[in-house]
Amino acid sequence: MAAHVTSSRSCYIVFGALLVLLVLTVIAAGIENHTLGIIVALLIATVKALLIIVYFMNVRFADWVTRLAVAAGFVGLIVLLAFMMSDYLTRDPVDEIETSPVTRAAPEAFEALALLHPEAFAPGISV
Amino acid sequence: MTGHVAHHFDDAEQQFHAANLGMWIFLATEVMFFGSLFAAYTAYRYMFPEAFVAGSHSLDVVMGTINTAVLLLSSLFVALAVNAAATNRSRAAAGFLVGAIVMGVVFLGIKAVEYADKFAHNHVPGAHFQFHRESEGEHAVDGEHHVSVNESAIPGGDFQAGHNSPDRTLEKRVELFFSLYFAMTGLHALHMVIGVVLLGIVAYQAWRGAYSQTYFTPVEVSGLYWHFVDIVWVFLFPLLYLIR
Amino acid sequence: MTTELLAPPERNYLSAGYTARSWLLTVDHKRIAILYMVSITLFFFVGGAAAVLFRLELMTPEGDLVISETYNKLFTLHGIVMIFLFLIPAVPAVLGNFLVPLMIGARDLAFPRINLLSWYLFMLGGALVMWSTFVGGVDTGWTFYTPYSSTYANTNVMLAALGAFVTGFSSILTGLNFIVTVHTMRAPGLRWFRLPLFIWAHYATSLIMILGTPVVAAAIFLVALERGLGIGIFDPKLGGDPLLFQHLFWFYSHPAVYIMVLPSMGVVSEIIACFSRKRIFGYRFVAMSSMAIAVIGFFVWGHHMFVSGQSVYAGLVFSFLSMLVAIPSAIKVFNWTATMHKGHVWLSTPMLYALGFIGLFTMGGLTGLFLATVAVDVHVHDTYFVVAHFHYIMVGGSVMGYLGGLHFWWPKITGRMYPEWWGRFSAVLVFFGFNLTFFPQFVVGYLGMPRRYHTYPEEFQIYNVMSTAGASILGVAYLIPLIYFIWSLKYGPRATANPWDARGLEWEAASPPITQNFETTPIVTTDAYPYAEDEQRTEETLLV
Amino acid sequence: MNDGFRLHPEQASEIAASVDALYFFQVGVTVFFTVLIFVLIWTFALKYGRARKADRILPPHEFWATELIWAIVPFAIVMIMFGWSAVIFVRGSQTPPNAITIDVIGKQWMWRIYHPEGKREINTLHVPVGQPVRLRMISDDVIHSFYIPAFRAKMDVLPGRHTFMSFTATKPGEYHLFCAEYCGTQHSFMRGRIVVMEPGVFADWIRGSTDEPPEVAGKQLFEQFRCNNCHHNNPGARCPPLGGIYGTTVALQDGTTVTADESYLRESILNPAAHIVAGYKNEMPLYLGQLGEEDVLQLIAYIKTLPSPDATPRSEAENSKP
Repeated sequence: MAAHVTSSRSCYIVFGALLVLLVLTVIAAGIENHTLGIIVALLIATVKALLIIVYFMNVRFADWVTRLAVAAGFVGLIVLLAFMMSDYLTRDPVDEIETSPVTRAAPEAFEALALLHPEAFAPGISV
Repeated sequence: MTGHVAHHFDDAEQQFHAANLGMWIFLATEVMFFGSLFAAYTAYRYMFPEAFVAGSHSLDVVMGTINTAVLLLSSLFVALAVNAAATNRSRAAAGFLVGAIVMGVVFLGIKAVEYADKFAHNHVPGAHFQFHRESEGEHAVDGEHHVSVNESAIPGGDFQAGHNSPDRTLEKRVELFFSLYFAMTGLHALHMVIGVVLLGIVAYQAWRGAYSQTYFTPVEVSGLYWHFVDIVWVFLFPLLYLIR
Repeated sequence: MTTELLAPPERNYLSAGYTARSWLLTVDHKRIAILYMVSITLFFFVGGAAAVLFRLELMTPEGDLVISETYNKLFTLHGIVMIFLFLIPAVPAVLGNFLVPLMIGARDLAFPRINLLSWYLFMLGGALVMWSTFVGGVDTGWTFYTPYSSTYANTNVMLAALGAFVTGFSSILTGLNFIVTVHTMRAPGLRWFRLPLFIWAHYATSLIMILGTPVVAAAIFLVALERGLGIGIFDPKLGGDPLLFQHLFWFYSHPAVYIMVLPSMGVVSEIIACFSRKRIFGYRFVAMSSMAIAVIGFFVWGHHMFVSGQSVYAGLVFSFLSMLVAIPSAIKVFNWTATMHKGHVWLSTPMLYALGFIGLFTMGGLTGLFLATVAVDVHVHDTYFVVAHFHYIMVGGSVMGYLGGLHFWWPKITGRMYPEWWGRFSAVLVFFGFNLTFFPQFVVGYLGMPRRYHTYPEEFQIYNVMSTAGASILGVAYLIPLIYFIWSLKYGPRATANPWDARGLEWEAASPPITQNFETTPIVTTDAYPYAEDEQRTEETLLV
Repeated sequence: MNDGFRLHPEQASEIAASVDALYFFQVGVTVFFTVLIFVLIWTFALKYGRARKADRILPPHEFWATELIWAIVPFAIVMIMFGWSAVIFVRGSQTPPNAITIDVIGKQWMWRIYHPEGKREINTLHVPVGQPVRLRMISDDVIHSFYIPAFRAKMDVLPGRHTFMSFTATKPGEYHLFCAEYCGTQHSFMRGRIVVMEPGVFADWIRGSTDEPPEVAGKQLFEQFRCNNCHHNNPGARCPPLGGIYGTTVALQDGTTVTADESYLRESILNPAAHIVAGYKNEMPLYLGQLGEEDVLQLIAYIKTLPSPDATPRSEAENSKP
């Protein structure tokens, strides 16, 4: 049987690259920007994962069926994430919590809500 | 080495292919399993970014970084073990596998230290959960700024000023962050434990010289599993420890 | 080990051992299929008994037979048992397990021991569900919606959820086994587009099993964490979103409907081809429509959440995508119907079930469009309309397919023929009992009767009485095959290797097959379904 | 509401008719295709029965054109359905600018409703005809679903987050209100009614100054708040019977007595703990903030009308004296 495995030398090189990327991602965490920070962190993580998959896991020697199986899980995950977030990203902005009669009338019903949206319950509202 | 070919396979190549493909498909299910937790993470991080930053700041980045390096090193050992087994060096493969196992145990040890720290700081979700704003840091005196629920102080159901203060809200949402933290890292740690056992069995077989150029399927397949667990951590680390 | 090809072999897989050990430790896919068959039959009648009980309760608008708590536990039991312990394993784990290796000319599935493990996991899950019932029952509904399941329900949610979790892994292992087997173990010459449609359907099903099941497993895992350890992922008191659970739950549980119905579609394709004595019309389209259903199935889960508080935009997206499932479904139905055109149609028992499947699936599929139609769904969501719809798919579809397949391959599985007259009688009875049970539910659903209601306003009573009457007919109709199948094991006439003169590698093996399925690995030289009319044009499948 | 065999519930909101129109279009499509398939199957089964002679000149195994038609025709039909429904759905999910907002709280297993004018109801929602209404809904515990079949309207009610539902009633009458999302043991009892009123009648009702005497509204309140669960005249009542109590002298736990006049009754409704009747425990919930003065007046008016029980087995019931 023709055994195709990554050579030791390649393994060491890949490991070195992974360590460099690890240092990079820790440094990049200094970026004080939500969106950019996430993108950079995820990009670096993806590159690391790809290095592991392609070299350590010998996918570069694999046939198309195996490659399809490798991709399947990630494609499935993207579907889950994308369509689930299509809901979260397009929901109406968090409720307007007005000081409606209810708020005055049945405060205990709103305890959980008040914990979540304290801004709506300015001090001074009481029965 | 046809002795390794099970009755229903035609030849060793078919068997190797089946085992390899089977493991990859299993890993696809694992991607979806962990992926569900990542999906939960994505939704909540989108909803409560400030709580995730606050929660993340209380995690120890140094420990996390060391653990990532430890895990990457273990992956290197496993890759070298596969290489050794495939090149007729079964004993060497056993050595590399033991190295990977040791790294795995070190990872779990560091994780345990981190968990203990979380317990000590009441950062474990549940009845005793407490969290202080990061500005107060780890040095905040318990109870000083923490707003506790004082049930007796709410007769008639009206709100106490602090009961629903922004701090209290943040605390609740950080509890959510820590719920995810424990669910994700706990599940990951469970996979590590399984992986250590798996590698242990394979290492024992390797030491007995069971593997060679023509038959190293168990090394390859359990290696795939170990690398996958590593990949999960590669994503967990920045998403949990490095939120700014 | 040499045996006559067509006579019942002396040493077949059934006679390979009679001890309990020879069954419980077997790695033979055929024996594991039998283990599954016995187990799911038990579970089917447990779930059915629960259904009969609450249908009797619903005869009257008041809650007079059982109290609300019991009623809720009954429909939960019915749902969990029928879905996780019957419908999902029914066709794949019984017929699929038995036939996939036979149909592709393999000696076994790729991982025989994992196959046995999956049965043990299934039984463990089933035992947990039964345990949860015996210690008091669960009342969350099979959907386990949070925060009711995680915080408020004070029943045995953990046990039942664990049961569902474990059976999920059993299902994953079955799917994994099928995919690897189909990829690596096809007989020489058996190219992808020569595979029977049964295999295509199981391949598509396996895809859903391996990519969908882990998600619901994770969702249930998180509910268990929340319930057991106070790790509140979905807890609204922490700001958690109960809809997140629904997203994860339906990501699996909508495609799960296709896990239940796709294998039955595979069965129907085999039966229609055999009893029309024609190749399935549009073979490649039917094969690809199975794959399309499996893939599109992952994009439509949000139609279970149109009124849940999901965003309007997401509602529209999911509505649009849900509509697309209609297309592969329509292609299948039209192609099956067209297959009968200019065939030699024989209305045998399996064929009656298959035709019943087409009719009921057509209705179930078309009423599914009402639910994909967001404006109408707002009204009928969580009403009996939905109950009727999914029973048309799951009972009218899956169970009809399962029973049809069981009759079709019964001679292959047991080496005995079932009584044909009783078979046809029960097939017709099932069809009428089914329609009487579930058709009135469409009407009462549109009138606004919510599902999972223990008591209901008086004006809905007439429909519920009809439904209960139908359910009792259906119950009897399901008992008849149980009786004559058992009877046939001893008294049924012996079956030849190919009693239907059908095509396909499984009919080349003996009835019942020998343990390693084939004396020699078959070599395939023709496309699937080379029936009579085609014989002039194509060579017959050869046994070399 | 109960007028025999019908195919759809009453159409009592602006979108009801359009939903029904789409529904009947779909019913038509369903009937057409189901009949088509049944007819084809039986035609083929009979015409090409295996023993029958028939023209069986071989058709092709597949035929691209037919497959294409089988894909395109269903696609076109479902796209009509989608477009049609999207229009109705988007229209239904928009709130008209002149809508009044009514708060709804779902709770195992009741609906509490709060009108902006301060009026409160339980399990009943009064709305004026022709007036766009927006419900702002939240749950106290688990997920519920506010469902009015006659309006073709339904929306889940979530804990921790508001959901909204808008409708315009078009036809006066009483309609079902259901909880459609399974919410626990008594899910099927979480029902109520929607009362659609002419605007004038509604205005009177909401002001509470209806022509009807206050005890009528009081009776309704008494039942809504389930007062008679405890305050009944049967033996073993958890709370003092109220029949004929007005004007009598009541013995209290602390040994004093008090005359049951309006102010005593009012105080005992709003803050029951203030005076505990001898022989009873303080079990009644606080209604301060739950009931307005108007409600209290109506309740007292109703209590005044309650007949005195013929015989009171309870020794501590001093009020048996005339």
